[in-house]
Amino acid sequence: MIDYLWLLIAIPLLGSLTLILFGRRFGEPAAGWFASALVVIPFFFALAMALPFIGGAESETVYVFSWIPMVGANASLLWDPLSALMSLIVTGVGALIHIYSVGYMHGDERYTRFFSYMNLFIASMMTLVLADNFGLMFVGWELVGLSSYLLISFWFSKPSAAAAGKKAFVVNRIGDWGFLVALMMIFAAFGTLDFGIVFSEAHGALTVGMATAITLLLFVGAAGKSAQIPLYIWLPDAMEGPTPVSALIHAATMVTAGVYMVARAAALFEMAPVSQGVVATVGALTALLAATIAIGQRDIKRVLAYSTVSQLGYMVMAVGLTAFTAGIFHLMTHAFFKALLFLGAGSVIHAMSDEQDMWKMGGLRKIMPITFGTMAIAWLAISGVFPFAGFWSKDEILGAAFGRGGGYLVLWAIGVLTAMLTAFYMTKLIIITFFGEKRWDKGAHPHESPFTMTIPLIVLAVFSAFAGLWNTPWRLGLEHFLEPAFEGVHQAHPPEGLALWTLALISLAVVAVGMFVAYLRYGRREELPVEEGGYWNAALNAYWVDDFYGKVIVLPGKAVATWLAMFFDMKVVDGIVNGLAVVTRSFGSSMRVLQTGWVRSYGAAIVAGSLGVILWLLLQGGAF
Amino acid sequence: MELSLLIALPLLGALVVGLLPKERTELVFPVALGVSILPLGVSLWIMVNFVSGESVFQFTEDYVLSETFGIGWRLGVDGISLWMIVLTGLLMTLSIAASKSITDRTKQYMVAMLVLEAGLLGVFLSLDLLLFFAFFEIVLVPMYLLIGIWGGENRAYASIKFVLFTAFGSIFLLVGIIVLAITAGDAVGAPTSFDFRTMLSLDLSSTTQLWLFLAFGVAFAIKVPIFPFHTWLPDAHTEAPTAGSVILAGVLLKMGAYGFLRFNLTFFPGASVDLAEIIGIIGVIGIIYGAAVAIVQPDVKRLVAYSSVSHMGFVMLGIFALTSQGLSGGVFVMISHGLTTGALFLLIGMIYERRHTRLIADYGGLAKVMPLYAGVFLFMAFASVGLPGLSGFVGEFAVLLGSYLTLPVLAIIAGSGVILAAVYLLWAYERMFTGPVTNPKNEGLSDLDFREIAILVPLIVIIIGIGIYPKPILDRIEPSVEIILDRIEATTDYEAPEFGRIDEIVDPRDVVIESAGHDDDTGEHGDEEGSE
Amino acid sequence: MNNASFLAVAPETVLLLGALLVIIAGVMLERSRAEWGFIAVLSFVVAMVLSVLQWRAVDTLVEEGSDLLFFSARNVPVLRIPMVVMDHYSAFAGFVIFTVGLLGLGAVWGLVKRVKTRGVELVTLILLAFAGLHMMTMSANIIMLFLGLETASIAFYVIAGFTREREESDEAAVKYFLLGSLASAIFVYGAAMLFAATGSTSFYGAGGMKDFFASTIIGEPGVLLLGIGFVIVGLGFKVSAAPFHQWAPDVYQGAPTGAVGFMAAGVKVAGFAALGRILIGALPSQIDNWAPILAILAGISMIIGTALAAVQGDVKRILAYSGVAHAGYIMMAFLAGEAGIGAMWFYVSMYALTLVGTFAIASVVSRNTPGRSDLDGWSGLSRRSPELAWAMLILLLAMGGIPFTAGFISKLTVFTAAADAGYLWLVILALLTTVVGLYVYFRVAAKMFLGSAEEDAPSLEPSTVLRLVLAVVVVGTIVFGVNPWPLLDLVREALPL
Amino acid sequence: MTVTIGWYMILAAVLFSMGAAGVLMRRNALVMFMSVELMLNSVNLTFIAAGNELGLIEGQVAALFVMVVAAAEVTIGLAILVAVFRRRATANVDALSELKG
Amino acid sequence: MVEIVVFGVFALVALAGAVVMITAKNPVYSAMGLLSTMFAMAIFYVMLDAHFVAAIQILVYAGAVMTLFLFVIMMIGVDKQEDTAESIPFQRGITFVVALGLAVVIILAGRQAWITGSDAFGTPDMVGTIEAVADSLFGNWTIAFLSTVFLLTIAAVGTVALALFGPTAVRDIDGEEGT
Repeated sequence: MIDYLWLLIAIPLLGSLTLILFGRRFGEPAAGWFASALVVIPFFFALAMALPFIGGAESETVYVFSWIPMVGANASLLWDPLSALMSLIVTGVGALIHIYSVGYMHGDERYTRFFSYMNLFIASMMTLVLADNFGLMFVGWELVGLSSYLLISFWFSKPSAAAAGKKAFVVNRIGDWGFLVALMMIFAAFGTLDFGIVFSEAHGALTVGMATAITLLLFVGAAGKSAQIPLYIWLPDAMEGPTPVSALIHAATMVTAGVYMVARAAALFEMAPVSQGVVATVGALTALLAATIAIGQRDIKRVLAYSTVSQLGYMVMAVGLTAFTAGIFHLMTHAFFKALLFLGAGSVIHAMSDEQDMWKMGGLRKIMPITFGTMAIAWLAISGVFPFAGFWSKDEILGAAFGRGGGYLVLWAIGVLTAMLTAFYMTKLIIITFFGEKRWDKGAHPHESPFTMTIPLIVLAVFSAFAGLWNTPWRLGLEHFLEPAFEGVHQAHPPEGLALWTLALISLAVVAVGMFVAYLRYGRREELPVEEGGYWNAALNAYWVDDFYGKVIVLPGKAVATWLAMFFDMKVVDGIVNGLAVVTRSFGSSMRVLQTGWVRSYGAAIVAGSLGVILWLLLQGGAF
Repeated sequence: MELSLLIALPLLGALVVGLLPKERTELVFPVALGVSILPLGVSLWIMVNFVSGESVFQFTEDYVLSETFGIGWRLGVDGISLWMIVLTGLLMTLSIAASKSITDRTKQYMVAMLVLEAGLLGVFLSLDLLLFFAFFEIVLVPMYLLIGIWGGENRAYASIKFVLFTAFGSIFLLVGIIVLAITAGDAVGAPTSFDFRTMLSLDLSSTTQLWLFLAFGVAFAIKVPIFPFHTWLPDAHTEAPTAGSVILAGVLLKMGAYGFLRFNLTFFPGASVDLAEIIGIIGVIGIIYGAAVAIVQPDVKRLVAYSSVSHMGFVMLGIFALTSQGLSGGVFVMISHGLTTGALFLLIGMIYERRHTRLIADYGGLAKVMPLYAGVFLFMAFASVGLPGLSGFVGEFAVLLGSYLTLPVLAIIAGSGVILAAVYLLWAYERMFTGPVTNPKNEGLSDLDFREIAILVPLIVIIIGIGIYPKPILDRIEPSVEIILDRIEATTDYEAPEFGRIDEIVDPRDVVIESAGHDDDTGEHGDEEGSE
Repeated sequence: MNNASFLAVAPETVLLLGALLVIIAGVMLERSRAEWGFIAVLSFVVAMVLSVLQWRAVDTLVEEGSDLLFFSARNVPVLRIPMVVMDHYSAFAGFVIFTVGLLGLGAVWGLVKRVKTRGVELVTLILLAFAGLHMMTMSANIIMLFLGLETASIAFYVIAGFTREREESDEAAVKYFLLGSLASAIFVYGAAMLFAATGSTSFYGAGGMKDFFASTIIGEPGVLLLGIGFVIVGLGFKVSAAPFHQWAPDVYQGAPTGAVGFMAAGVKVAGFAALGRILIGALPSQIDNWAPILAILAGISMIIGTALAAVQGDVKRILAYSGVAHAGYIMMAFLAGEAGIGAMWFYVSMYALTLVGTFAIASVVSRNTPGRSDLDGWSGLSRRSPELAWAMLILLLAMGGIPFTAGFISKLTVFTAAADAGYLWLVILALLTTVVGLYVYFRVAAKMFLGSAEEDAPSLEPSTVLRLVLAVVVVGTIVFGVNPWPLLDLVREALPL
Repeated sequence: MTVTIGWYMILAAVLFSMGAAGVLMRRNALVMFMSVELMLNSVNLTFIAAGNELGLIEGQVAALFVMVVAAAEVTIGLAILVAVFRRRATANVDALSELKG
Repeated sequence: MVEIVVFGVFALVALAGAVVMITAKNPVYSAMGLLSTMFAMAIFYVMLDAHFVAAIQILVYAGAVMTLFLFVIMMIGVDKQEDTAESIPFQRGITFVVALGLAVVIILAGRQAWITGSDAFGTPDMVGTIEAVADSLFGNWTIAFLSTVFLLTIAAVGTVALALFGPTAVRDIDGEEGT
């Protein structure tokens, strides 16, 4: 069975190709169901293969075919608990979102194309997850970027969508460059990119300095994909894509690839304390920064986007702390509740005829009970309310930070602060969207979404509620499950005993504070507060970071390119070339003057020439 | 005989096309297309029958033309040239198929194309320096005509610039060849010898190597083209007719890189090692510069042309990394660049036939009007950007990993080329294909027709195919590359990194055609072994 | 005198007889062109055959170890001065020259028809001129060589001014004549100096120049050097090497187009053959003296020739200036001494072919507007007459030295010879000018293929004779470009004694 | 002091140079041509003087041939000049400068 | 001594004739100058034992050639007074420098030895006799002598060809190459 592991990739890929080539014949909604089926099947397949791990089965490598053998990059797959878990998340959440999309994308003229891209994404993500070497991982890494590009700019007629897609790809490429350089270093050090060799020989083959360099560069890649400072700017723009895309790619799965990669390379990160510090710090700062921005957003999807960035910050912080299990744990829970949030938001947007401004919603609670109910669960989960999933995973991260002690205590503090902010803005979102007055535009007729959309919401809500119970301090199910993947890696853990309880209480306390403040500010009044100027303006514009990049990098870059192209290349480099031609021609023209047409001057040339010839001969021949 | 046949077929084809009756113009296109399939078939036949890992040059032919001057009809194909001829055959057929819109002097056009094909094939198959140079030069003529007669507005300037620029390089090549031939002649007691084999056995001093390397290098550098010898390229590419651009980018540029591989590295290993870093730097400048300049080009053909400069920079970097991966990767980039850039030019040609403009600004929102076209274009753009799973990635990846081993800083800088590549192609795509249809002239454009699809599908299939499973190609490239490396290691102090290299070391003298004269070098053989 | 010795002058005799027969048939018997034209053709053909026979006779003679190579040295011991030499050199030169003559006759046939009654004189002059050209190459005596030179030159002066209805033709004739006489005087002064320096006018034989230098080293080389210098100048003028080239463009432009081809080609072949005869046949020992100045003249010729050709607006002038450059390239062959003779032969014979061909085409193109040879008249030739355009293209490529034309092999062999002789700087210079030369030729090609024809330009139909000439020239250019090896091996044997 | 070969040679050299100067200075085609004849005469003098010094008859014979050539050249040359300049009613060669560049 | 005087006198005559030839404004005077130079030459030939050549010099050159020249001068009948002012830039200067340079260089080159050849095969007895010339001309030089037939034929044919082209012929040729 394990020999057919490649089917996990092949099946959705087949679906994608089929839909691209023959999509029109499928029509709507057959294409959607077909695509969904091709994700559901791998899910159950993966599930069947993952179950033995619970019984402590061995990790396995499946060689499929040789790809670029000379750099040690082959199409061979790794099936260990980590990749199994990721596979399940990807196919599981993916399947739900596919099903959701069947309804959500109803009526779109490129319906089948959407599903073919979605299937392509699943295949790419599975490649990333299942790769057993950095080369193949990079393939998946880039292909998810492609899918992301295609899906963000799915509605390409909107210039903003097209631009957002390009931006996502280009910013990701900046990260990829780091990844690529890391791969060069790994290859130079090990002569192969194979995980098995690299991780097992890392201690012998790498110095700490090299390990630090490699891991930092890997993290540059991760920062691109997982939207960390300073490369997070693409993610909010990526919301231009259809909402299921945001849910699947830009919340649940793709953006967590960076976290997964760092976790995968745990053996390397473990060797490089400096890198750990950097990663954790960047994660923490990203979490805080994104949370502060999320507070000021009015667009429901952008709130969720910044929230995603923020949550990714947690995960990155976790893996930076070497609390890899905690990172993956949060990755998993986040996949559930954030997908749920997005799908819920999608449901709302769908209902509001594509209105995304929360300020124009309100009072939807009664009209959309299922959406509201499920989203509320997600709200509690993300805020970290006991016993929802987010509580367990987030607390484990904070605990780990606290457990590392020293400078990491600052990170813990930031994490706690972020938790409070998270509770605040999520509460704000829920209140503004679902409670209070109806602030709809004319012509809006909100309604509950069809069952294809609500069923996935319900399923996700269940997971959002209970997934955290898999890895509680009493029963470290996930940690145990993942043990083979992190074999030999020393992980950071939360403190035990009283400290753990104290920390949990602190967390719960700040969450409560956050929620309460939000309630005070938004829930109690008839009129929503005016949020303009000062901080609100800055937050709404995401602190003008985009503008800053535009002015500092993009504009000068373009100016340099223009100068190179229009002046340097055309006038200098080519100018020299054309100049040579001009010189030659003008030499010819000036020589032309000598050809006077007068026979006597020709004669003079002949006689003078002979004088020259004999002079030369005599001088050279020594006759003088 | 196969190789002679391969060169002869297009020429015979040209004759057939040329002799078609004047009034039967409608026959020209189908006949030319049919004729162009033959060399493709032969090259595929050779590909299939090429035995990977056996003696390096296969299908060799060796007929002495002039005993006195040491000139021979010496042909052979190795793992590098194999792919070049297949590429040539393929792109030729496709670009002839894409030339349906040529209505002016069609016959002369097709003759020029077929002669061009013969010349290109000759370049890659020659194992005699004179023969090589002859083919190398003759290519200029049909290309000149293609650009000059059937080109765009500024064709006269572009075509003559192309000819003069490349001919300027060739003169140094000729000087180098003459000097080498005289030296080789001394070795065998004839006035000259142009035999690859004889030249290989020369023991040149390091100064001689340096000068000859430069002489050969300038010619190839211009052909590649390496910054700052690239300015002929955008002009020629832009003004050339579609097929011309395709062949120019797809095959012609490869002649330069091929020359570096086949001659510079082999004949002048010492100088190659000494100059590797400098050429690597120039290659990296080319990568970044080409990409940066491409970003702001208003003309989409110029944009792709500059992207060629960038891609060929990867090839140069890979070659002069002097590692197994770098060299193999470089060759692979050559193949892939031929396919993807060729395809991009084909695509641009298709839209040009509809709209008669190459300015990006004249388009916008095409994806709405021509979804299929847009899809293929995007596919090719990503292939060109180096998306994994497509052909472009394999080569660039190998080049980068390989060159990091010896030229780490350069490899890191070169890596940033992948960012710029994404910028220029995706931005161009964004401006041309996305957003609303702004220009009313674009509204009524028809999507790809059957012929156009038929041209593009093989390319798409191959690009995906060799991107996912490049092994058959790499397997054939690698032994040939190993020979080059082994020779460099045998004659200089340089030692290539061992990662991923083939174990069995082929005797460097097996590089040459298997024929008499083998015993002469026995003495040298001993020396080489001693130094190993 | 036995047969072999008479064979040496047989081609001249045949041509003289042919000329006289043409006059008799044409003027006295008032026969039609078809008849005396046939005689002229036959004369050239027989002369060509005789050249082949000469070659074979030399083979036999060399095998027998005979010294019967001198026409007049055998049985009369008291006569010590050989006048004529029959060797591979002269035999090959003869074949090339007579081929050029035959092709030239074909190319000029249109003109012959046009000038009506004067056609007889024209053909007679051509026959005699080519006899003179061959005399230059077979001379064993510098006075004999001078006679041949003047024979050809005087005939060409007349031919240059033959189409007198055009004022340029007048000018061409006067310029050619005045400057030609000046150069002849300089040449013969050089001959006198050589006589004074060596005590002989002959190259070979006992006491001849070669023999003299074999036994003597001249302590005071002043007069000898003067002789060498003036001889080089005189012949340099004939082959239009810079700075003695200025007549060439004006004369080429003014002279009747159809005739320029064989005039230029014939003089180049014979001029270089004569130069080789003197420098390498008679004065090989002085190579250290004459080679450097030849290299300098070669360099100047290339630079001036190409630079000026690049800025011309008239095809005939372009070809003239490119001829200057080619003279420079051919001179490079001499730098290698005897080893370069083969290269010289190959180059000069192939160049002669292309010259005849290009001017033949030019004569057709300028037909409708007499004397018109400016580039614009060539615009769009590929539409007016694709055959002519492609033929011209191939010839231009040959001149540019593009592979698979004879021109490439020519350049290659010449450059190799020069490089072998150590003149690498000259080779590089030559190659640089070759590139500019490509610009020159491609410029013409661009006019033909890229330019658009004038509205009323009629399509061109070359005559059958001309087609034949062009076919021979083009096929020759390509055949010797693709498979030059037999010829190369042959010319390596065509050495002066 | 006797008249040595050198005297003749120097005289010939001077005459040759004067002939050359004549060609370059005069614009009358006939006088130019006369100057060429002067040059040929000086060549003859050189030949004969050298032949005399060497004791060789060849010098004289060579001079004779030069004369023959000169005669033929004169015939054709004058024919050309007559033909050309009769039409123009001038013998000024400077007028013939249409072809240039 | 007599020899020197004769040489000196006729050298002066020759030079004076040459000077007159290249400076006279009237071409007739130029012809006269050349004529006197030729006469002086003949005298030198006699002094150098080349009696036959001297005779030919008088007969052919002074007699026939110069007559022809004068005839042509009369026939063209114009430019009696040539404007000797130079119209071509630098021409005078170049002429002066070049001609002077030529003379100086030639003389300098020969100052050591004008004759470096050997007369090992010479026939001194026969020098100066017409028999010797004849012997040579019809012996060794037969071929050369015969070769002059080409020159003479060309001279004849060429003159005819040029002369045949009358004013009527101007019109009948409108182009060069016909089909």
